[in-house]
Amino acid sequence: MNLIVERENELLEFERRIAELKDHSRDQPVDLSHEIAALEAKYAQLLHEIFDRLSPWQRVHMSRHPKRPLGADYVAALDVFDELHGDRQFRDDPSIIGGFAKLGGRRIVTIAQEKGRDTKEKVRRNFGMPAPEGYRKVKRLIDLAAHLGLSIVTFVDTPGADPGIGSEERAQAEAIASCLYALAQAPVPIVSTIIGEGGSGGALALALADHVVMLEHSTYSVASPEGCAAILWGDASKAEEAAERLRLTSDDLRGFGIVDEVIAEPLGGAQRDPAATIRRVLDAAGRALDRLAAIPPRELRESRYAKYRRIGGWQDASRSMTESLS
Amino acid sequence: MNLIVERENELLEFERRIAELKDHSRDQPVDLSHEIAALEAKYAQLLHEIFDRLSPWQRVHMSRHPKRPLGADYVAALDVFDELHGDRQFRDDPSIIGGFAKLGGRRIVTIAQEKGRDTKEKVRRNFGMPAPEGYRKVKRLIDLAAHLGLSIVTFVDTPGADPGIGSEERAQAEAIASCLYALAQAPVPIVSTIIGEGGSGGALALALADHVVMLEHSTYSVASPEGCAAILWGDASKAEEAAERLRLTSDDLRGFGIVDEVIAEPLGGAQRDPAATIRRVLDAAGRALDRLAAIPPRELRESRYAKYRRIGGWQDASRSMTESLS
Amino acid sequence: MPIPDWLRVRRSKNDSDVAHWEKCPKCGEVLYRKELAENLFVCPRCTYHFRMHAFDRVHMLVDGDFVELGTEIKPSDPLHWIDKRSYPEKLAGDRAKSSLSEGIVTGFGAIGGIEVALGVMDFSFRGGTMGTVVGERIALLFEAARDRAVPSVIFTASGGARMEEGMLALMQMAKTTLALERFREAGNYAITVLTDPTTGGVSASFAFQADVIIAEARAAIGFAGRRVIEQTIRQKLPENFQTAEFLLEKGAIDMVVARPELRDTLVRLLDYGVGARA
Amino acid sequence: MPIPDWLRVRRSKNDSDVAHWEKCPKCGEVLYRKELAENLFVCPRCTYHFRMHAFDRVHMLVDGDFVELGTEIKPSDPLHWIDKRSYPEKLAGDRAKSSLSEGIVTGFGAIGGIEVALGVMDFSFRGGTMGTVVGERIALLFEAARDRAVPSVIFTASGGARMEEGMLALMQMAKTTLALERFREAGNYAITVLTDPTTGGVSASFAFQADVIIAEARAAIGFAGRRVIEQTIRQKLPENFQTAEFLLEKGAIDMVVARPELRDTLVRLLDYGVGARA
Ligand SMILES: [Zn+2]
Ligand SMILES: [Zn+2]
Repeated sequence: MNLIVERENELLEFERRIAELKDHSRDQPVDLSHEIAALEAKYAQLLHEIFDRLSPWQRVHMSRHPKRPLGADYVAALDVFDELHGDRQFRDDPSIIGGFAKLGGRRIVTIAQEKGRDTKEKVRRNFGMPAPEGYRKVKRLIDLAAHLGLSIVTFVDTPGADPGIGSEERAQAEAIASCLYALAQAPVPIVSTIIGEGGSGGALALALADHVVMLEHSTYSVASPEGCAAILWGDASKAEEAAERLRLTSDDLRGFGIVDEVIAEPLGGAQRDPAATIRRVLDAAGRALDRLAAIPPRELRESRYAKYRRIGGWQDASRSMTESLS
Repeated sequence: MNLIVERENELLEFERRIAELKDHSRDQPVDLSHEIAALEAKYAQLLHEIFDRLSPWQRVHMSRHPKRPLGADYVAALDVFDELHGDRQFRDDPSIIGGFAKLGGRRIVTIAQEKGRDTKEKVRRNFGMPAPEGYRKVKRLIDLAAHLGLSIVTFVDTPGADPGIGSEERAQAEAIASCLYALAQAPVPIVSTIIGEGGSGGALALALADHVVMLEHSTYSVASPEGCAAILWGDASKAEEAAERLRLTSDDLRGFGIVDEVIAEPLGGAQRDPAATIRRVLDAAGRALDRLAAIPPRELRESRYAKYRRIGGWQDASRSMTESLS
Repeated sequence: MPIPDWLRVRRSKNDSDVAHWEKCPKCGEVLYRKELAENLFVCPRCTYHFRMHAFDRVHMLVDGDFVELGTEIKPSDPLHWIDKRSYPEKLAGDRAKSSLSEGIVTGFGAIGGIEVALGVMDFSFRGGTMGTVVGERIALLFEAARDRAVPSVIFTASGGARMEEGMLALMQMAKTTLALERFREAGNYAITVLTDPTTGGVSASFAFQADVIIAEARAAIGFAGRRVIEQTIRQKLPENFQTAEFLLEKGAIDMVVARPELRDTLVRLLDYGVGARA
Repeated sequence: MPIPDWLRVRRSKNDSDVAHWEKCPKCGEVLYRKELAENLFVCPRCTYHFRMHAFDRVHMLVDGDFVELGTEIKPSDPLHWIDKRSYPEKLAGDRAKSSLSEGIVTGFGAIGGIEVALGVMDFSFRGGTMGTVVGERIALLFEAARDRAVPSVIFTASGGARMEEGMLALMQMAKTTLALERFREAGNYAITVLTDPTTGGVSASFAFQADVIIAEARAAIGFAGRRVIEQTIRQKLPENFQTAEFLLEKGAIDMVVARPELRDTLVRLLDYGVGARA
């Protein structure tokens, strides 16, 4: 059960009681305004209690919240979208949605991972876990953007790349690597937004970018807390502790210089006001594109290179100091 | 039954009788030298009768002769060969053999179509009909040669691209087109040799080249005579006539400027002296590489473009003349 | 400028010499040709897409004038071909019935205000097969488009290479691909629209190397012809095999578009390339 | 020049502090370590390929001196990681047992007379996982190789990204791919040798974008780990799944090479790149 949904149920209970009292006070002369005010105060307090300071583990659940806006919701909010399908070779992978679009009047190529909302869609979208043909569609769209000189905006939300037999047979590793290589090569601005789960290499394949935007309660991790716990603690129930250790929250990653910009979410999470959240993310992407569009391609690739070149956490004995993490 | 093999059986009959007489004359005092000489004369006469002037239809059979040297035989005759496998994505297609090699001391990338000799090999090699993954291996090797600045030498021998369901599902058309595109792009010398059957687009995918060498009795055709007859005559038995019409012989194609050099075969066909035939083809390829290596990449691509640009057979009303065919 | 050829052609085609009625091969509905034309040759009852005349396509697509290119390139008979009929006879017959000089119409015009190099193949001329004229016209189109830095839009409809021109026809696969490569290398934008049917040497050359590949609804698209495959595997193929919808699922094409939406879709797609060579 | 580190290391490793006997995990044969080393750590009885120490690899490959690079880059503990043990403890432990400063050895040397930038990962150090030190050393190697215009040869052996360094480790996939791209863009030649095991963030970044990819016989290679897949699909996987031989059949790699032929194969492959930047 999703931890956030659990807490939301407590809130729903309050909301129900407040509504009752209000009806009641309408039907009868008794003045319940005090009780109502009191309840509303407690409600507000609880709201802050729950959401003001979310633990990493809670954020993991928030990033997986069943009502959290998904990739398709962001794509739908773009000014225009013309979907392009397929890897030209094997199959069109529904876990990747991509194509031409416009954002703030600017022509772009957009690529999103989509988990699917209801069960039927989840299955069709493979829960947002792309197969090699999905990543090959991504690579093709990156190359198309590069050829037409269009900026690239991606929306990242995946538990990870598909780990099935077929995906291994069709060289999943090569497919992901080919996306990273294409992003390294593309002489156009690249903006990536981490909108939900940033699941390891399967997420990074869409996130090697000039500007990385991350939603406050999204997560971006080298491994799922469950997987990490199973491997390093030999005990999947240690997932919560793993989540603490992995430094997978937006503030951690901003600190490391891995994320360039963090977008605040409404109190309670993106699902409490999807439209506003999506708008804020798109605006941030648009601002980044405005800035990046002014940079000549050569310099753009130079600074992209330098940015990732810097990211580290090693000691350089020759300089007898520890590389700063931001 | 292969028409050439049929005629070869007549010759074998003579060879047998001549051998008999020779044994006989060894055992006994009787002088059979006259009879032997007579037979040998008739044999030589028949040999010329059969092979001096082969009809297009006979050449079609010659190009499919069961003992004709195959792609692998040519590759094996190169100074060195280091096979590289796979399309990096789906499957290694055994109907395509490719890799690094050396020819006359020159480092090259070579790509050959291989039909397979015995039944088991034929099945494994899919009778030399590449699937999309085969053509994607070809494209990958072309790109590799382009990256390392290595010349490309191909050996063409296929009834055509594989027409199976799976091949259509995996976009056979796109795969072949991607080879043509890669060959159009490659800034390195490309030499193609038509060593057996040049089966339509499935052959051309390895034969867009700066210099095209063709063995005397190889064929290179827009469609198989059988297929052409079935479609245009509505009668597959008209294959022989179709073979006449299609102009698929080495001299026809040399005349059209589609083939740049024709290599003579031993009287009776390549299978009568495979080693010498292979040597001649490789020497021709080597000579072509020597010449092409001296041309700067830009000019090389220009002349490749100009060469194919010229090939035609239309009337240009504005110039009120018919484009010459050679 | 003078009345473009195709307008003249359309006039004659609207004359009484053309059948006034057509029967829908799918639902059997009998349709008045004029209304069918106004409906973009889509059956109003079952949405069956009739194959279209190249000039009807041009008419349906371009805003105003269409400046035709390559009309001076005309077929000859390089192989002196004859099967049941001679090649020249076939050409004459197709010219008469299609009022086209060859299997493709190429030229320049604007679509939704964006100038494009437009090529439209016509299946009614030698089954849209690509011979030396089709190849030459396509090469000329890409070269002119490159000089003018405008995107290309080519509608394909083809049974493949034209056998009556033998290997000279096959070589057009190489020629058109070389021209496309040079066109794209200069930073230009190529769009292919696959229409019913597109197979063989056309699908396996320039058509499938475009930046964006769209297909008309229910168009048959592939490399090998359906009959060839059935003979090879000795079994019937599924109904949807090699349809545009099938290819979309298999990831081979970018989108499937019904004819009524085709022009608007093209206008939108072309717009994304406006900055391409800026 | 001074004795290279790795020689010093080898001396100490041949001392009595190292076990003299090893048991073949495949056929059970008990082997004298010295002979095993002379046999390139291949079981003489069943040809099982033992995992090799990075410096043994270097020793087996380079003609003469090996000039190590990036030794000044040492691990820190950016996440202050602790699970059952602290990250610094794990590092100390691995340093002791492997006599390596980190999971990869990088430097320059000649193989068959051809100078190469050589990188060798070692599974005995944190399971060959790629952390910031491994990523930094690989990036430095590609950059130095680019400056000197020599080909790169990287032996991979890795469980993927190093979890104890969190996202900083994952970012090394991006960093190493960017460095490889810049290296290749300058016209250089990259070779990857996949050894047992290579999975996750290493196979899915620089390793699978090399010009030539070879694998050691029977090496396990893939993206997802075998256990993860079995848990996902809830069934046992075939024996050969994710083996080098399996990948060869699936077209993912260029060739599979048995260790005794590995050096000669590399020399031949490297020779084809000699003209690359000429
Ligand atoms: Zn109808
Ligand atoms: Zn053993």
